[in-house]
Amino acid sequence: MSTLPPGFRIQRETNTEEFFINMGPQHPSTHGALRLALRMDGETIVELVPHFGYIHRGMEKQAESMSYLQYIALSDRQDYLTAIQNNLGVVIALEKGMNVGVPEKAEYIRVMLQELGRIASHLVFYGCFGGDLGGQTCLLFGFKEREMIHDILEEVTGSRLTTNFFRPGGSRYDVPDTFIPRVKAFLDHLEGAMRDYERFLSKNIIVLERSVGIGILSKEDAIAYGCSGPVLRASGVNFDVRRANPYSIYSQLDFDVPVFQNGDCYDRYKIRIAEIHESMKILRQCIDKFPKEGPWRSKEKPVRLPVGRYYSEIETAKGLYATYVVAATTGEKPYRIHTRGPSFPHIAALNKMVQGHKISDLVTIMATLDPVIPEIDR
Amino acid sequence: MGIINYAPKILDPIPGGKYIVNLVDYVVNWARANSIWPLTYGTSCCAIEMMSSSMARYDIARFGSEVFRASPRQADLFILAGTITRRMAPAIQMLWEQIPGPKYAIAMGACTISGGPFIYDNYAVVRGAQNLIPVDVFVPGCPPRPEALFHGLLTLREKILKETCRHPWHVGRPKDVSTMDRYREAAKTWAALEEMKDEEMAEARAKFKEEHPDYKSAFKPIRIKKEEFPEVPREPKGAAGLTQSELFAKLRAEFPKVTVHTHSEDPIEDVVAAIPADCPLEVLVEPEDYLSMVKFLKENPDFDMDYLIDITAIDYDDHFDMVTMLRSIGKGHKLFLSVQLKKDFSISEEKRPTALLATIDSISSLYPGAEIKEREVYDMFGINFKGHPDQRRIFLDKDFVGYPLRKDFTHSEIIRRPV
Amino acid sequence: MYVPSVTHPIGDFVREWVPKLSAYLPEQLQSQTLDTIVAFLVNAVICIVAVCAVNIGSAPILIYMERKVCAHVQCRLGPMRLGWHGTIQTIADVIKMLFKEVYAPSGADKLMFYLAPLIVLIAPFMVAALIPFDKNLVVSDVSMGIPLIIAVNGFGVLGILLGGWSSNNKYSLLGALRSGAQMISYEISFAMILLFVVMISGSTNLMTITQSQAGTIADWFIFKIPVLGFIGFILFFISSTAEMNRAPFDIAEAEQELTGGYHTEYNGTPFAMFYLAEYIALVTNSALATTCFLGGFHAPCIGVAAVDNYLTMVPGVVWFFAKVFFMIWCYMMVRWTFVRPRVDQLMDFEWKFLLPVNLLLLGAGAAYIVICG
Amino acid sequence: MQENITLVQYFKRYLKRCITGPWSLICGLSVSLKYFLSPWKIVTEQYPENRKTLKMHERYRGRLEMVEDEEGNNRCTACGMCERACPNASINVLSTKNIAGKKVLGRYVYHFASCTQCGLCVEACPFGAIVMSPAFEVATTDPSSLEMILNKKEGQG
Repeated sequence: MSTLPPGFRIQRETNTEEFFINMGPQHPSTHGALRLALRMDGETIVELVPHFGYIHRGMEKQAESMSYLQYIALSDRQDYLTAIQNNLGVVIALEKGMNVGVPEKAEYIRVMLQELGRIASHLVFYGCFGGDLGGQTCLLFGFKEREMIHDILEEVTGSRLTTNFFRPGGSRYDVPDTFIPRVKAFLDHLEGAMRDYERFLSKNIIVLERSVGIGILSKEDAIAYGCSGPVLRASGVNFDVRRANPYSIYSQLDFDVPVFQNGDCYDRYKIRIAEIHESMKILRQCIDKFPKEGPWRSKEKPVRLPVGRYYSEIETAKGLYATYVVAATTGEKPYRIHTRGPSFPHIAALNKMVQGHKISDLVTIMATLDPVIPEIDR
Repeated sequence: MGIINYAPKILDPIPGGKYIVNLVDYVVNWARANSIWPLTYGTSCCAIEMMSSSMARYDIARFGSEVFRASPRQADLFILAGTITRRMAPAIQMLWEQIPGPKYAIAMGACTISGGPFIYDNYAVVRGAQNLIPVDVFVPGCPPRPEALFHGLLTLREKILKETCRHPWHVGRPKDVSTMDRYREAAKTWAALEEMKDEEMAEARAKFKEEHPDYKSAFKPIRIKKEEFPEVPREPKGAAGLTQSELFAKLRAEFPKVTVHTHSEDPIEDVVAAIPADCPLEVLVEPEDYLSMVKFLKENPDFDMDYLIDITAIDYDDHFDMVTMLRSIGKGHKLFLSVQLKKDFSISEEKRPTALLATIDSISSLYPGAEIKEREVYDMFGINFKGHPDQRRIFLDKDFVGYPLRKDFTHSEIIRRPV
Repeated sequence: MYVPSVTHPIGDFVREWVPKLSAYLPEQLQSQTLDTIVAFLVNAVICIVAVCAVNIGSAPILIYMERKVCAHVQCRLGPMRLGWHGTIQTIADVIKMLFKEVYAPSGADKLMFYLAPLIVLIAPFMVAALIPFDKNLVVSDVSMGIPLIIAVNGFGVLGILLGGWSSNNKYSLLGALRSGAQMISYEISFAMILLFVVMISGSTNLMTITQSQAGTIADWFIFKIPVLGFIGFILFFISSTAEMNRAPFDIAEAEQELTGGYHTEYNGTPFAMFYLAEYIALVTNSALATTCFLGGFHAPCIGVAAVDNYLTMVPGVVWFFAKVFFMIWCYMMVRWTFVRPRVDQLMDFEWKFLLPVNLLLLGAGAAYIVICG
Repeated sequence: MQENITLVQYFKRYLKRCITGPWSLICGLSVSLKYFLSPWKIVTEQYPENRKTLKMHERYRGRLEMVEDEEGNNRCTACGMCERACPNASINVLSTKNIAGKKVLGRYVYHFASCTQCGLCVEACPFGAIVMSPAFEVATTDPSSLEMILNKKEGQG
């Protein structure tokens, strides 16, 4: 078998005729411009090779000629489902460099927007999971509630997706007075909606059949491949940056980190539903504790970083999002900025998960990994 | 060229025939304008707004366009949602060719109109979809709201209604705007105008100066008052596991050559102790020690570095600085290994941009997740990984020339940022 | 010479009027045989037109209905801008598709490629000819109705297989093969459950089946045999959904997996034909369910004379279509609620669940007839 | 996935699924039926019809515009802060000299085609001369119309 296309490694003797299928770069279930080369034996997948780079935009090269502030705007375009979380990841690294602190109110604004972003992303997951399994209605259900979050985000930040909101030392604006009542109303609405949605999908026998025991990622593999976020926690590893290395005010908030043990598609689904509930819990606490008075940002300073290397990591909806800033000269421009997106290792582990499964299972597994391709390719 | 395009030729000479042609025109255009089926295509942020527009809140179905077809052969409209990269460009052209006519294209968002945020200093992005396929409607925004997309759809509808079978739809041609630098062009035209104006005005200005020798402008721009905020001290948060000093001491016991990067004269222990608690310790490692040290860190129960966060590199004049970020899931501490790889300057100057300039051991046998990260570093910097099972380019085409994240990288398509 | 006659009021009318009109012809042309043949041909044309009109006419309505039903399940409005609440949206779609460019992919087997959608359309048309819409409104009242339906219904898969194979596309081929496997499996349950109906009605003629459900609502086969009838109805619902390749059993299309399955490479009019065939099959299968389980064109009488008198005043064809549309609505609700099983699970479901239950049902039905009937 | 289970276990699971399966399907159907039968839950906003009532949020970033008084005078001093703040050079502040020889704004060119609506220019402007307007109906068939000149008059000075 020396004629295998690049990337395929498994050597095996077969009696049947294997064939190759090319999924993507334009395919409804690859969640963007990802190409998956599949080696098939009938409908069973023998091996999978992901081909990245169809949306590689050279962000890191471009960042070298941008100022730090401009890079915050650019980071919106990485994980666009929760751009607000990317902003925070970059801003925390900059704060470490500038050595500025954040007042309490700003921290609450940050955490609340983070959790809203997480819910929005998980709702998209709910939709895509149902949609990829063939239930178009789930897709619309998920997006219906997400629109309400984007309404709130738009009122606060001025944009639905590309928020460009946080700044070193706080945020760009104060939140409007309507923010807290709106979030409260949204949470009350979401509670009822989630009950319906779980009833709709969680116990459904077809969903169970299609996801229980499918795409199992063992604990060891999950750690070895560097998976993070819900994918890692569904495999039984209790790791959440909000708990392990708490940033912002997460150490003062009371929330659980849901951990599931099986590491199959159904657990990855359940864990995200559980995380929506946890996020709602955090939001309710924040609403209670939200300081009405007080500064909403620290003293404005020009964003100039001294020479050094600054690293920040946060837990986005997808997992561990790390930013590594290298400043070689004191100034407004970075020498190099590197981003570690959570989806990249997940796709690397995909081959491990799909072997021996059907092509339909690949769609399920892809959906539960919930990758965002532009964040992988950057 | 459909059958109706012959209709005017046959029917127009017949008395009353042109009314039939008009009627056919009206019906067909009405149908085409009101039943626009888009292709399921999207690469990045705009795709999500395109999806939002088909969801309950905005509901593109009201226009009859909710029938998103996954196969280009059944679609009428190509909504170019999201950045177009050079690697994706052939796929887009192929998709466009597969759509049967009459077909239309909407360029959604800044990226597909002009390259958007990725115009300058970028080697990977096509500056505008017009370079690849003919675009009918442009919807600026980053990303445009669903309403803006609907406005684009209505604009397209008006455009379709203007077609007749006398002047039928035809495949347009792409327009090369890839090298268009709007900023410099505008500045250039203005400079020429300004020169002319200077000549014209020279006299008037001199006269004015004579008449008003101590002229002071009445215009006083008012600065916006910004709210004053107190300075807030930063408290390091998020430290866990072993402290930096402990990590360093333990590592030094095993590998005495380990240091940290510093310019100060203080003893190295003090430098380590001065690092804020939330900043990870970054140690300098000799390339020979690298593999054995990673192995030690992974297997030693004190360190227990079972999780690879990332591998990346930084390009300096004479060396690469490869950073391996490790953490312990159980304990919570992090340790960054920085390996300085001297560039191989024995390679001739011309060959250097395309040559692999440094070599290091691959750690993919220890961390399977390192495989793709090392491929990324290989792709971006041209660092060779010894023992890597599958060292191929990952983000760029296999025949891409050069390594983009090197500081001396040049590419014919790059336009330097003007400001 | 055997000239079949078509028995329905229009047929009688034509048979009555053709001789009268032929009297105006020159005498040497007049003959009784010619009259019969002409009457038959006129009748046949009327029948073909009627079947086509019902089928093709109902397809846009159904597509519109589907778009509205799914929109309302998903908390949105659906087509709104063309006509009142978007009523003529599908007409625009059809006209647009007719005037689209048509081409076959370069590697395709052109003849088969264009033949396939025609074959897919034939099956539901033929079934529609057998359905009794009212007491005397049936195009061909054949005595072997049920076996014919079973035979013809399986014909559609041929078109899908051909279409998928001739497209020269791996996704199409996978879709077609999945469809083939699925149809052949579910054909068995489908036939079994019709056999159950034949068993309780004692006839394979669809008119006789309908007439044996005359009376009150309790005489419909869904209620006539307690529990068993209802189980039979549900089983028929499941297997006919699979027969039609509709979601949740649309693994042959599976947009998220195969980008469109067997019709990935089709465009313009051929694609419109696949699209229409899907909806026409929906009508015929709903009509079959109505005929076999919901009492066909009989009014839902409840045994109270005062109410029943009003109910029976409504023509049977209205009742028939009311029931058909209820069935279609049920199919649509199911489609927009459930997710799609995997291909092997679908087979498992048929062979490990549906078929055994069907056999048990047949046995139980036989026992019921022996004991109670 | 091959599992090793006994026949009894297999049948137990089979029978359990026969009961829980249909019930879960009925649960799902009840939700979709509920939404189908409650038209007041429809959230659709009908865009072209609701143009009159559709209002963007105050902070919404649509398109860059210049603040002008009634006479059409702007506040721009052609300092170029916005130009430098823009991540992708979508703004040309083209200055000229007025009759007194002072540098004033000549033409404020805004390349809407490449603007990403990040709002950094508005943030950078010390005089509040530019704002993000809530305009969103901006689709066009002519790309050259996306290059806009924002000021009607030359700058004051």
